[in-house]
Amino acid sequence: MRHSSGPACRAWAAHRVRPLNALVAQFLRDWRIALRSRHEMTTPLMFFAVVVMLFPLAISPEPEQLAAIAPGVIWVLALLASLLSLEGLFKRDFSDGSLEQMVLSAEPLFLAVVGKLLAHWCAASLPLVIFAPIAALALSLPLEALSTLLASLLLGTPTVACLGAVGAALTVSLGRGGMLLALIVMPLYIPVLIFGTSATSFAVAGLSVAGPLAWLAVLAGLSLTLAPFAVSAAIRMACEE
Amino acid sequence: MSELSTPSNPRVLSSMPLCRAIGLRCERGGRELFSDLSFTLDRGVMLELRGPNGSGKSTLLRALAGLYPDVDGEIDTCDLAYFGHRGGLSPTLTVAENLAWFSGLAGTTADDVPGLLRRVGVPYPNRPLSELSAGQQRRVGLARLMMTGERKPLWLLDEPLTALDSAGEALVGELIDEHLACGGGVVCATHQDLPVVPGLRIELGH
Amino acid sequence: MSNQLSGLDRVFVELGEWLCGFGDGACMSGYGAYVWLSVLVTVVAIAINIWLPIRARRRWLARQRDEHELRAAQASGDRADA
Amino acid sequence: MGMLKTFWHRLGSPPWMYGIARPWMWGFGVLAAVLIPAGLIWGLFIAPPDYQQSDAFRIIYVHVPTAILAQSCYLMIGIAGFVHLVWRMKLADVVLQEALVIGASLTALALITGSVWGRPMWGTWWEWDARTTSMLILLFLYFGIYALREAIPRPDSRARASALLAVVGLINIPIIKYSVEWWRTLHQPSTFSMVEQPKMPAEMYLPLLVLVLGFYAFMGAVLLARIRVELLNRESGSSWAQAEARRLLSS
Repeated sequence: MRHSSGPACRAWAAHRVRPLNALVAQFLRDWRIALRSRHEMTTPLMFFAVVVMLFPLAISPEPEQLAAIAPGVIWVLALLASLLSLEGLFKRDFSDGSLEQMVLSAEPLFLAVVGKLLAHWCAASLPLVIFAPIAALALSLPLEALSTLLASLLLGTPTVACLGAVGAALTVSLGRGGMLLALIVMPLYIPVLIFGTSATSFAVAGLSVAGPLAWLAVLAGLSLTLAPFAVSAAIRMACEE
Repeated sequence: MSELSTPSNPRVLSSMPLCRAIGLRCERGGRELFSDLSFTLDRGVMLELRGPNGSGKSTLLRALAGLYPDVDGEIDTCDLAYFGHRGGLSPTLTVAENLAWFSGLAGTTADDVPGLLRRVGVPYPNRPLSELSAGQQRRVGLARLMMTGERKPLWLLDEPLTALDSAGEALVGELIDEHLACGGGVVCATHQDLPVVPGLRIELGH
Repeated sequence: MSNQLSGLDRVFVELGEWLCGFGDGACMSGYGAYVWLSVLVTVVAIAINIWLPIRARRRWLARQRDEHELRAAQASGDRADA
Repeated sequence: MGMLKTFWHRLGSPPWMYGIARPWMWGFGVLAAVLIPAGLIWGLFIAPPDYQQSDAFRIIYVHVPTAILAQSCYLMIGIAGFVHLVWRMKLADVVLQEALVIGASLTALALITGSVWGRPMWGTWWEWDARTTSMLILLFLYFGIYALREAIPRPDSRARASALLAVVGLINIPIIKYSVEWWRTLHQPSTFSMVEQPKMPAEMYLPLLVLVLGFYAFMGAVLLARIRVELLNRESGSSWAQAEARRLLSS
């Protein structure tokens, strides 16, 4: 079937207001929803805290051993926590029809998707980054490495949010997409995990952290520009039921 | 709402048709819903889709909206607003926030929201949507249609009269009349009779 | 190779020696077991990959045959009723 | 240019594809039946032993072709996904679905032969070497697409969703490979790794080339065979499939 928006109504679209209106409107909407359903922001944090506590009990309380695994543990848990928050990213909008309205918006879907991703990042990843120092202290990560850990988390989580959003959009129309989402998205997280953990362990070892952080920035740039297109395509597919 | 074209100053509009469908054919679950369906919707005309449940009315509407690709044939439409069973409003937000979001998506400004809400009979901009009744939520959906009417000349309405009282049905009639007067077009799938006389009528599923 | 041989390694070592009994082509200076195992696994995988489409094709044909007979039976049934 | 366009257009019609695939399938099949045994015999018996690993290195004649095939299969899946997303060609979805199974089996095979080769060389069944790790990740990418296809009931949304995931996966593969290799050089670089293979002399390299070509031909033949059966399955209601059924049943 060929479906196209014909030139019929160019006369109507004369008065565009502010092109970024869609992005800001979508961001504000999702940010308000995230604030209102606060449990969706705190659950990933609780999960993060509880599981961080398990490691000293499981492996050993000695600071040296904990410090060695601290970057890896924090980063792996940040990825797992992001999976929890991704589950509900599109599920609610899909069920109450908002996703359809996004697809049918006069403004390009790309803008709304970027707005939604930014809101998801602020609601899901920022609390993690704010909570990470406490987890780092709990795992006796050397203090000089803390700033690098935060930098790597800040640079890495946009990529995690964007790639996760692609997986979430692909599995939104499936009832129980949880495990499938993890299987689809985890292999794509590997580069972020590698560069994130090595940036922090470089800092622990006192080496220069410019390399891995630069790579994280490259990945963030790539995913922020490319992923919204994939997410838009996936959302259109989900709505075509 | 000044930019919105109101009945008092319908602007001169090109005569291009709003929606053209050629040779539409759809099969669902092995059963043929409709075949070789063609029509052209010009400005100021309402197309009414009639037919029993499961005759493909909603499927045709979703196909026109581009939300259902499994339809053979050619569809050419302009920007459109889809008013389906699922209201597309999020319950945790207030009415005003929902409308602000829609105006952002449609790229228009929504300055006179209280006036709009009074018009559709739900004058509580700051009340969360979850506290409103189903009929009131449908009315907020109608407010959404009115607000984006300027950018989206074609309205696709899927049984707009459900959950609406008699005053609501009259409201729907008024809105459709206004929209048609401003040079918009409406495709409406319905069971009850609409207070508006349809320019075109298609029977499905016989 | 590590001296304390685990169960699996002992199997490979003995297999290697047994293979060496068949001349150096099979012995591969002691590594015969590993080489021939991987070759065997590859050949089995190739065989499975070849066999799968053939089986799928046979199944499709069988289904067509059943449908064919069903239609023929119905046709003759209708003729009988008429 | 017209010829290419008609070829592209015809690719969309299953009966033409079903017909044209038959000679190519047999051609590739015969090619593989000649090249693979010849390459194996040449590699396993005639080629000189490696000075370092002696005869254990002969496993590369089986491991390297499957590893190369596994990756080029994913590349084909990514391209098929892209073609399906852009031109909505049903054939691309059939190619994607069938190449998925072949690719996953070849990746698993490469991992098995890789670990069997690791034992005599590194003394461990599994070594987190850059290539084995990225091969393992590739296997999970395959499983991801396979699981997504199994989870979506409707045929066309299943096709488009897995096509999109294939393209996204393909874009990420170079990044994943680079980051795994970077990660590998970060931790103690293994004394001997498959990557820095000393430049192989001709008589060792040629059988490998023959085997790689043989495996490509084998994959082509099996893929075309599977495509033909899948076309029959998907279009069994259509007239050409019924005609084919009658022809086969009568013979």
